[in-house]
Amino acid sequence: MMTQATSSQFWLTRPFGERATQTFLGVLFAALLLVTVLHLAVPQGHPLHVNAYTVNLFGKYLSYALLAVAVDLVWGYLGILSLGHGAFFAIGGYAMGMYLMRQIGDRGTYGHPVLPDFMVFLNWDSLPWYWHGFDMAWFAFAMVLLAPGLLALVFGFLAFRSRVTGVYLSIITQALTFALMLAFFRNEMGFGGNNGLTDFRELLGFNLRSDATRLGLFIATGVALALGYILCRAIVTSKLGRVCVATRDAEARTRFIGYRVERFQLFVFVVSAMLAGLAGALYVPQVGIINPSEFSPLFSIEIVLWVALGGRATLYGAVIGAILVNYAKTIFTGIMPDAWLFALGALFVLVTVLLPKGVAGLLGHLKRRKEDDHPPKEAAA
Amino acid sequence: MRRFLSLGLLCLMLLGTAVSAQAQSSSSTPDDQAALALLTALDVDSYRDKGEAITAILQSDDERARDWLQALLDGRLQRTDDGRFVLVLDNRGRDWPVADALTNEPLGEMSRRDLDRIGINNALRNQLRSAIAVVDLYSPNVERRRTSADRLLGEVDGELAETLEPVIADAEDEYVRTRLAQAVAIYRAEQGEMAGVEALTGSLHPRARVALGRAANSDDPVVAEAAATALAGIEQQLKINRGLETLYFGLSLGSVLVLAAIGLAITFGVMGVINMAHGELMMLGAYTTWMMQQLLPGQPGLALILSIPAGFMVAALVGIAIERGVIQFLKGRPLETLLATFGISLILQQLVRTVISPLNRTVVTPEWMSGSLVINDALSLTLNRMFVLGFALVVFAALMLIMRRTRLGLEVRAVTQNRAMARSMGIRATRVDIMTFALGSGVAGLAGVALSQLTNVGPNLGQNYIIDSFMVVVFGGVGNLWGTLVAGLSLGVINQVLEPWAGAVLAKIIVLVFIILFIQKRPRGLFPQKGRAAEG
Amino acid sequence: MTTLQRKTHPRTLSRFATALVTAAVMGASVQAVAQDDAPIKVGILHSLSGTMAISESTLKDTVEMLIEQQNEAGGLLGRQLEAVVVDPASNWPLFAERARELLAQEEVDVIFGNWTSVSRKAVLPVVEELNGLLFYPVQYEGEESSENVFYTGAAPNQQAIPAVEYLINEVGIERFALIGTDYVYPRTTNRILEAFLKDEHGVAEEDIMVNYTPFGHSDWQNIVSEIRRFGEEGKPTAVISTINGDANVPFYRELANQGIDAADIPVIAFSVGEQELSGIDTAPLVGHLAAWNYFMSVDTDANYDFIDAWIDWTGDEEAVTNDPMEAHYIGFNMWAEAVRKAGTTDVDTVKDAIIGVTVPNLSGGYSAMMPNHHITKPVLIGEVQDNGQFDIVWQTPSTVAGDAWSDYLPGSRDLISDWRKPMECGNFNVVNGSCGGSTAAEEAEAALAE
Amino acid sequence: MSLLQSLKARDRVFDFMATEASPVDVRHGPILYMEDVTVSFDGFKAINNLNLTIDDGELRCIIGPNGAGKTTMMDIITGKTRPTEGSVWFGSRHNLLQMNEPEIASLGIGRKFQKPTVFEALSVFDNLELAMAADKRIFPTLTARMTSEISDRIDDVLETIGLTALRFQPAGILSHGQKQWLEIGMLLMQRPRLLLVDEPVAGMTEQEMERTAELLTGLAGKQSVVVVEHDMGFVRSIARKVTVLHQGSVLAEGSMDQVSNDPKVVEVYLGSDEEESA
Repeated sequence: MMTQATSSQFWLTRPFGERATQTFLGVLFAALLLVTVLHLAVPQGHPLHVNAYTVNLFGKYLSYALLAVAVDLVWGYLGILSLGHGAFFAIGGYAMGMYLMRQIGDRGTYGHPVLPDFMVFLNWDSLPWYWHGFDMAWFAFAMVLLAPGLLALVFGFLAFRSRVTGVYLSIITQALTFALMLAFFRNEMGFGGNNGLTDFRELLGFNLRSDATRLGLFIATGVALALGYILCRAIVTSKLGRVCVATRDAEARTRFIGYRVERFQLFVFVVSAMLAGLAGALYVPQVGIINPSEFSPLFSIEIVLWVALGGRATLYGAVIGAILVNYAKTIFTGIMPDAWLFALGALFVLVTVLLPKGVAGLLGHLKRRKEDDHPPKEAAA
Repeated sequence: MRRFLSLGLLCLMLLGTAVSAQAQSSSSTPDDQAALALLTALDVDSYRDKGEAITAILQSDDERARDWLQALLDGRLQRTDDGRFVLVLDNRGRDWPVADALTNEPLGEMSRRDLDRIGINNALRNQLRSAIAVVDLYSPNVERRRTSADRLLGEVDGELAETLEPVIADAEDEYVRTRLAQAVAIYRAEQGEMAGVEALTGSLHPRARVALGRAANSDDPVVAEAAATALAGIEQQLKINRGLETLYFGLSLGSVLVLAAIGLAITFGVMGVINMAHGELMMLGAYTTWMMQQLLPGQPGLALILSIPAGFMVAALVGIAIERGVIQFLKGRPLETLLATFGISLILQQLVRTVISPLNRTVVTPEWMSGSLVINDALSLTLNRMFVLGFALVVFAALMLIMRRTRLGLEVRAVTQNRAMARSMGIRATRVDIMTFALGSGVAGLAGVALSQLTNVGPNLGQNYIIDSFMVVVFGGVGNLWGTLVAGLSLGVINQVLEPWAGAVLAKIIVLVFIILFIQKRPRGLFPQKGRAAEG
Repeated sequence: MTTLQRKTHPRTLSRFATALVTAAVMGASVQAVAQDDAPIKVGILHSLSGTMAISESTLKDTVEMLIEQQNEAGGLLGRQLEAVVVDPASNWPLFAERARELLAQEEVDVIFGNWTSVSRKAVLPVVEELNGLLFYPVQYEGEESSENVFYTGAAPNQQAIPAVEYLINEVGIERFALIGTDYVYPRTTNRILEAFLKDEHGVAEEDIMVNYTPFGHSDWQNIVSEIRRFGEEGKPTAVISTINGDANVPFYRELANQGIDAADIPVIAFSVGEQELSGIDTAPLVGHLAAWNYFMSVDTDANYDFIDAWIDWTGDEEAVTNDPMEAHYIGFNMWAEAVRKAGTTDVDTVKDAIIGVTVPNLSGGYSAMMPNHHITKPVLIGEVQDNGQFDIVWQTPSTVAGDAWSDYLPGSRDLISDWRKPMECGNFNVVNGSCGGSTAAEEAEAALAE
Repeated sequence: MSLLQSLKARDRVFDFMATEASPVDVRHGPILYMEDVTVSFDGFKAINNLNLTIDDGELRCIIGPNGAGKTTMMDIITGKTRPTEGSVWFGSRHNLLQMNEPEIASLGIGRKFQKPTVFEALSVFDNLELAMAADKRIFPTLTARMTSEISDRIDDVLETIGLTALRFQPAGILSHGQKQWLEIGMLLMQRPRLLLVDEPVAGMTEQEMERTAELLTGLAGKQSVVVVEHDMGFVRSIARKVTVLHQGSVLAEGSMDQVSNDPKVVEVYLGSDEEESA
């Protein structure tokens, strides 16, 4: 992945110069186009017609893919195995969910102009302070990025400053998301407790219960994925990206040549958290509910599996992995529910033991393309 | 309810002696017609009438009375369609073995469709208990007399007080005497009599407190005064007891954490292997206990004791399988190990779900482990948790011994400090790895055996403990068994101290956040390993 | 997208390739437009994996059993019934997704499903958007009435309120500890009960204790000892438990070990049924109570037939039946009856036809579908026996009609629900006479104004 | 052998090493000043009130048996380890004990590790680019562009360390000796005022050693160099002043001949030789 020498282009436009990125964007947009055409142009009942349900499904996969890219950025290039990225995803989702709740207005079951239903029947008389402002789209969307970013900033600052790395970091990220899950389950928190936020109606005035909106969200997610991908590519191909790799492989050495390692870690960690938040925000309106189970450690660690399966430190691998696993999940839980957990568990074992470089690694082998980068021989951070 | 009781008692007292007399010389068989009538009187809808009927049975001098009342209490006294009354001997399955209530001769099996139970509610249950207690007051069996005496605390009223005086006088058993005296004193205190108040001073029994509370509002200022001071003293006592109780709760929760974490402290702390399947190894231990109880029906205690070695072995073997099958291929790649073992945990869970059942399994608590050790009327320590606490300490001590005193422990420490060097000194590192991992896993199994006495034995058992146990190990300082012990116990206590005012959820969150922050401050935990070895 | 997926699809999954094409690409289109002889499709939306599988998988079996019985009896409208089973895997967003799959893709005529409130809330918008029929079999917190959902489980006034009435009138309880898991059902139920106890029975503030714990809470020492002290104040005390699933075993264990006995402080539970008990050593529980609309120990032939059928279906002598199963039994028969009445499975027609339909329940009476899409049921109080069964100690003289909107919550006091024409409204406000919204709106506006 | 030629034509080759104006104040006295430094791990004193001063532009060799505290001393200077007591000054202005690794590094102290550590996943070229003295804050790094003079500089160093052919190979595939050179190259890119070189010639061929010697001596004068080395031959070939460490403190100091005749040193070394052979 590492370019031979940093080209003299502007850092953000750099990725467009790479073949890998070009192919990725090509495939992605082709897929978006294909689905859109099959959905709109092909008449109902024709065997090739893609119905709204499927479009919605793919939209969900794409938001997962974006989440996977975010995780790959920190794990693949920074060597930080975060078992808490589900938290950032969920927080982004909640920010969006709060906006959507406010959009319901007085159409809730109790017809209350301000308070969401769950607050009414738990007898809250006024909106908690942190719910204010979420009726404004710009504010809510800002929060989608800022809230996870802020959490990552505080948590990361403490963690990296005191040089908590490797397994320790993984464990406390897990504890972080676990604690947040417990917290959001509490009804006092004012986020709807276990029921979370549901019954969404409109997003920016578009009716969430119409197929057109679903298609729109699907495309929007695709575009977001593309942008996120480009941003990550731009980062990892920049000199900063190489500092990250340097940190991953020899943290102390990187310090001795004068880099404030903890700051670089923090920067990338925050960017990744924001991307995760964005993914969550796109996920929520498509599935129509956000609740604390998104914080569950199981989910966070599953994300890591997507990345591992797709191929660490190759962003497109993360995308492939996310789509593969979730697709398999849809099939399995549909056809043989009991087998699913076996399959998932087996995947964890097989991928880590037999396929450390993931699918992307395989593809690389098959193509026998000699690349300049060698994914870390010891993936241990 | 009181009313029924005293009514019955009054008469009963008169012939109480008679009953016991008969008990000695069980001669004349009373008229079965009368007995049948007594029972038929029970078979009515109104619980009030049932109450009367029970009183009637009490008043009858029938020696089968107690059996009937007991059966009624247990819901085993039932009526057949053809109007006979039977005692159900075992009420499981579709057909139940029964015996005739009057003659006690077995009548074989009957379909539950043909049986109508004589229902009781909690009010009647209370009445029955008191009634039986009164009968037992004259039982030759001391235990029965004592329980009946306990039962009578707060149940006493005017007539009963009178009738009890002589009983107290010639009760040969010390405990019975004091208890009955208290019972009467409670009544007197409630009546606002000085004698009662004085007798109750310093007694921690809740009924006594209530009685004193009433006395404190009595019109007689002297009595009120005395009662108030007595209460104040008692409250003081209660505070202390409450503090002790909380401490005990904390330690027992802590002991669970220690048990869950100590295995990790070995595999993670000493070997540096992240075993996310640790919780599932605990689960296996718990299921082993269940298995054993299935194999030895009717002997839960024996089964439990046997499942200690069994649980250890099962978990250890699975642990070895995991080490050989997966972990050895991931040496020096802790994060991959973490992921792989997590996969294993998923597989184990689902395995249990499909092979055994997704439902929780029933693990019986043996007699000698259920109930609690009564320190005083205000403080009693639950036995099962006390056993777990003791067990945790024993396991810990054993591990310390193994690590400090045995060849294995020495080799383990050697290998962990410098693998190559240890090898060159002829230590078979792979063997040591296997042994260590087996040991850690086995301990997880033991934890499972203990947990089966406290919580659900189900497929999710492991998940509920894995994060906590990692927290304990990290908090205590990796590679340090003492650290794990201290961390576990202190976290347990902190949690229990917080819980009353923060609530269970918040307490847990606070503890988690506290640990997270603590790790930021001291990345190496409470008892860090120092030196260059730790730098790497 | 699909082509790309098929290319990268692992070999092991290839046998599902066809399934995939159907599932992913063709969607509804491949399903032939239902002819008269085509089977009637019954969707079953219960978790078969994950944490909820414990409770929900038996409900799936129940519906399958009912369908088979119906088919043996000649089906409906001369057409056979076909079960379409999907697994939402205890994952709430997945519930919505699966519901969409059932309605948009499989085009089922009716859905029986859901257990937790959150899963129902997740499914609700989908069912309403695609105009499906959902029968929800579990007791719940109420405060909801959807045009497309039929609530065959108990509303709070069909379980909680009568239970408390029983405690007060029959047992003479004066102090109440409301202990629950921290989610919507206990929160709402306890709020209703608090209001009810204070307003209707003048119970004082200090005689009510409320406590919430997280899911799967396992360390009950503190809370139980709190309860013990709460009960030592001289007044008869009871615990009203809305503790959910797994947390119950350690709770009852701790009760027993701390020597709290049903006769001293009875616990009445709203979420502990025969199935939950099958995982507990019931000896120490004897005498504790539960309030349901059905118990396996109900002494009627209809019930014994149902139990025998169930035992034969599962092939497990120990198999137990419970309240949600009866709810499905009632719901299924109501739906079948309505279809017969309407002569079609068309959703809108069935929706209208089913209101007023009356079918026998298993406790010897009849249940009717009310205009608010809730049903009438008797309320039973049972005492736990040492054989894991309940002994019915009390029951309401007549059936109780489910109440969508509680009379004891300020927000919903003024709301009623009636899906008959002309009202056709789930939350009609009797005060301002408009559909949708309560006076809580104005109250809040006032609150904000301050 | 392009290097040897280049070494002959000094004026051209080594101009890229000309040190930039640095904040370090050496007007009065030494560039590095360690006083009464002590470090103890769990009671064991790895460094035992060590006193050491390095003059500006000096080339100093430090020898001593295993466990003498050589590496620990470097850890202290570079901020990896904090001494239990004592003071360490860089020039007369900077108290190193109050700085962390990156600050110390950017102040102009470069270090080459005993076990060569290069960034194996990165190409040789990238390794050098990262090491290069530049603005190492986040955003400058993110937006950094490759300019001709930068690549020229890197090319020069590549030539000096003889890795031009392998410039785009990942450092992971280099031989041990090559890694040693790459690391030296990274030091050169850093343009430090003070180089700490830990066993530079371990695993090197005679020729390579020779080149290293040339390079280090060539550096001395412009930059101060501290070399820790076991290989006595090599030390002799470059040493002007030698310090012998033993059990964490200075045993002897002086010219190679002085120290090698010092009885204490001999005694220590004979002892330690046996240990090493064991």
